[in-house]
Amino acid sequence: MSEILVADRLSKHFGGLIAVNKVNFSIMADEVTGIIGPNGSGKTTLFNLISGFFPPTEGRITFFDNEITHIPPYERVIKGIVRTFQLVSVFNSMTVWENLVLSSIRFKEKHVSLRKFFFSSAKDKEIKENCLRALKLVGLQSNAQALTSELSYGSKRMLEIGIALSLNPKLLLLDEPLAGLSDGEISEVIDLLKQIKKNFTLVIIEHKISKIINLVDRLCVMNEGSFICEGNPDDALCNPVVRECYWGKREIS
Amino acid sequence: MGQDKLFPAQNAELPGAFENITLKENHAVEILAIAVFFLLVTPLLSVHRVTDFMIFCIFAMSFDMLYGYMGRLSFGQMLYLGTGAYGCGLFIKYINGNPLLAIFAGVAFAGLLAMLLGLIIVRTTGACFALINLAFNHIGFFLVLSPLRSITRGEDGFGVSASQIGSLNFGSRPIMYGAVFLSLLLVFYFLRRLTSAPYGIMIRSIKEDETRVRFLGYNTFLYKWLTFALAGTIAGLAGALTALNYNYVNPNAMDVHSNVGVVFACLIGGAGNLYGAILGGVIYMLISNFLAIYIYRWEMFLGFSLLIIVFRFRMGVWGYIQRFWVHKLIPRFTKKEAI
Amino acid sequence: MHYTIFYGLTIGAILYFISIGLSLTFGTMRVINFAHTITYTIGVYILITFVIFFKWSFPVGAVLAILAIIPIAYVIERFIIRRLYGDSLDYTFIATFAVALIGVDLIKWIWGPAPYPLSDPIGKYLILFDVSLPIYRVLMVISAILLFILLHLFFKMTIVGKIIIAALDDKDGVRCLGINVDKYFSLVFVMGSALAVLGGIFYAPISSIHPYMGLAILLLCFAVVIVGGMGNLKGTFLSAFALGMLMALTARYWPQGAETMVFIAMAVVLIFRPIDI
Amino acid sequence: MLEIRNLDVSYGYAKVLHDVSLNIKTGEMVFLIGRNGAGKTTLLKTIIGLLQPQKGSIVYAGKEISNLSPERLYLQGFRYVGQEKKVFGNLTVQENIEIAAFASGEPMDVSLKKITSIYPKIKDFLKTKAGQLSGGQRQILLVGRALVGEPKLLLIDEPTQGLAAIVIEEIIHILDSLKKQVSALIVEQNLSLVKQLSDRIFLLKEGKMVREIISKSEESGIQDLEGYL
Repeated sequence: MSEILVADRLSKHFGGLIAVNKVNFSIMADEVTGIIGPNGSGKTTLFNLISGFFPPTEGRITFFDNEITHIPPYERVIKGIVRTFQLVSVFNSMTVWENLVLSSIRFKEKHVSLRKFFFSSAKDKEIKENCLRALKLVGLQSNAQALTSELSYGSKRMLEIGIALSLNPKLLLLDEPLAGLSDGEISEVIDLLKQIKKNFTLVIIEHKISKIINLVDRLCVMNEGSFICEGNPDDALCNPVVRECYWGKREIS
Repeated sequence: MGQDKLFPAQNAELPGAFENITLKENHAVEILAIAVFFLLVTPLLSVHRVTDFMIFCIFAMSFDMLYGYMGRLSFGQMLYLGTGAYGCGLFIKYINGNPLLAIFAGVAFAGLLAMLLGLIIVRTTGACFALINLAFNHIGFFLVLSPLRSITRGEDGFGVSASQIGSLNFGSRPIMYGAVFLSLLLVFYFLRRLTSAPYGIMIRSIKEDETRVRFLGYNTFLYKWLTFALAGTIAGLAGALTALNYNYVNPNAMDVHSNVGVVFACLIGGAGNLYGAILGGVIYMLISNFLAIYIYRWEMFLGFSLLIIVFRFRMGVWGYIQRFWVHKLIPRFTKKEAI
Repeated sequence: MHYTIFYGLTIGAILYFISIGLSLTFGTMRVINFAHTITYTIGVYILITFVIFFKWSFPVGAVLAILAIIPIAYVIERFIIRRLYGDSLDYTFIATFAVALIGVDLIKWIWGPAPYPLSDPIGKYLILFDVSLPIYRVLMVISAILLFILLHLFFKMTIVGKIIIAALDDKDGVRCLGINVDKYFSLVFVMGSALAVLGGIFYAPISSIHPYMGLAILLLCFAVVIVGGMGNLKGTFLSAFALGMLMALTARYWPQGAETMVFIAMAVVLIFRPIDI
Repeated sequence: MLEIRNLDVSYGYAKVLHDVSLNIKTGEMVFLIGRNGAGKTTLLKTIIGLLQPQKGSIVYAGKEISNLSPERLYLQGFRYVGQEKKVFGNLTVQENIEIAAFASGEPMDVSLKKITSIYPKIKDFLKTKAGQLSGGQRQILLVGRALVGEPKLLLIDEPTQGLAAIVIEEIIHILDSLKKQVSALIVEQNLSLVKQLSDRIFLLKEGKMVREIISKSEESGIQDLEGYL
């Protein structure tokens, strides 16, 4: 096990608001890390910093010993940091398989040949096959031709995860993958995550612990922009500081 | 680290989801359809007019790449048409009379200008993009009108007479017609290939959500810039052809106020589709060539039409045709195969 | 050199008058209003109707022109811009452009396409630092500074101004306080148009009046708004005078390149501070 | 006093609320709890008129109000405090209150008195720009602003979200002092607060109203709820 991503005293201020406060944080290879915490505790901001949505106010991030603090998001994706969004973001005006084209053509190597990118039809057999493989993994292959806007919210979430996986990430950041889904859809997503956790390093933000407790190897708890506890999921949950911030002052026996 | 973690077994069997669905793209048929359309229209109008129509269609397609596909509304596309026209004309006037070289010079001028200005323009979006283009177009118009008067002859413009290469005389109507006809088909084919390739999906994705594309690992600036330069280059081709077709270049070729024509054409035809652009181009040219005689207040007509389009007719003619196709005709084909 | 500075101040004043409306409509409604060109032009034409055709005095004509533009601006806001609110900004832009086209044609229809001359209504000069300055232009610069102070007070002191500032921050928040925001946006729009006409009235005697006069000035004002920051009142003021000065300086050495220089400045600003609308 | 029947609301393509019914009696403090994305915020926004329901009715004092705009509802006594703690950042605290006072037609000093009575410390930063306030101060300003005029029904979205424990205490205190003065519908995730203040609790799950807990003495009910969250 080695550290693949290290965040060193990372801070982000929005005006007077300190969203992330001097966070030291590292992610081990092939590990599933869960980040939990109440609303507004800075989880999504932390993701935005790691994925390059905006630069940190201070601190630095290294990924495989290369500093990535100030490189743009697309370079981070090429390096292997891929994320999903809290509100599902897929391209609604396109068909399901077209959504996968852009991510899957950099499937095996960094880029497909220029000729292929600009001139071969997107319906080319090889591209289609790549799209279909990713769709099959998330169980959407029968909807390949449907318009994305017609999918249910749960299917869109699966599609988004499929897009992220087809980028072949070294580190996959999932921002509340279960938000807004029904119970049936949640268990589908959980099954998928269990299946892919063997091959990928995952970081999952989740508001509610119970759903992901069996999935994660390590649990980090955030509150008010800093980490108040991290470690083995069971230990973390028993930590009194965590209990207080999460459940209020009341003791649960 | 480089190996594919997701699908170790490359020979995994594929579900047959794709087999029966897509009507296979056949560019040859599409090009033939367009060729036949313009050839059929020619006897009804005049050769000269149809040449004009086709040049405008090339221009409309270049605009559609920017607006329809990439979602960037430009109100300054005439700058590149004008640059193409002046580039071609000045080349013939001062350097060499060879029309093919001159077309190339015009296209190169326009393309280089678009590449240069694109570096700045592409940073903006929305109405800002439209206005910045308009501003640069305004500068261009002003430059050819007065500071560069000594070479461009200001308002008067100058004649363009290309020399003959062998039996190829661009002064003759049929030859010009043929050249434009070929250029149109070539541009259409080229853009059709581009838009149906992953690149086409890329620019449509940028239209919908640019941030998301950045998080798919693409430098969107590069692709926006490329599309902008491409649109400028093709507009330049339309400009060079205009110069040869009229044997004349004047500042009208760069007139800021003419931009509304191509916007109108693209919207009425249906933005986001090359057929829409061609259809819109033809519709606009028909109106401006034949109806304009009866429409005493031309700008007012354009203004009110644009308002109607914006409020009631956003899909454009091609959009309606397509919707009819999807709702009425496609189900009839697929019903049999589905079960 | 004194004259150049003064000339720069004059241009800055005009740019400020016209761009303030553009900046405010953008700040509140997030709309770039192309029809601004046409309210401005129509205002100037109404002025010359009174001054040239009816031979009324210049100030009366000016007041009437500003009053006449208010209902026109209101109609544009109410029936075009508000109906497209929340839609793609491209459509708003096209629609306001269409309004500008209709307006230009209307002007050509009523007043004809030929340009009109208008003479300096005061015609007296003031000698200062060895340069003779037309009093009219001095007045123009003074009113621009006065307007800046007035606007500043308006937004600082009056409840209407404060509501507009609040709506810039959080439109829904103002709505949930029981305040009809649309009404205030209309007010901002009409106010911006009236100020543009005021600028046009000042500018009319030193430029030629023709149906397309609005376009060039709109593009310059657009540059002012970009350099100064959209919806930023102080920024608009400073950038209007800075660009005015730039134009005057350029014109001293390269008379034809004055406008081009403004756009180059805008391009430089855009390179360092890209904007998203 | 407020009665919501069979409400369906969609957000773009996704249907967020399914057949939601709920009622609030005069003087009651009702809490709405549920997971992220369950549709709590959507419900509040629909009541205040920022969103339009597809189906169902909202009846207030015997009148149908589901098509009224937020402006009209304000005059009826509805007050909404959103989740984002958005104050008018470029204005001072005093000006923030002034706008509210202007809208309700109440004299400024009356409004100020109301707010100082629940939170005396506000006097110290009346001249500060609201944008420079801390999260807790913003929240208190927003709640205070909502008291201007004659509030009948407060709709508050996550008043304690992202705030420090001391500030939460303060907000609990303020809310407690408001009890019996006005009715309130409050979205909250902090169960200890809910337990302390609520008259009734509604649980929203995946856009459907799951259950209603009548009184806070029903300890087991609240124990159960933790499982849902």
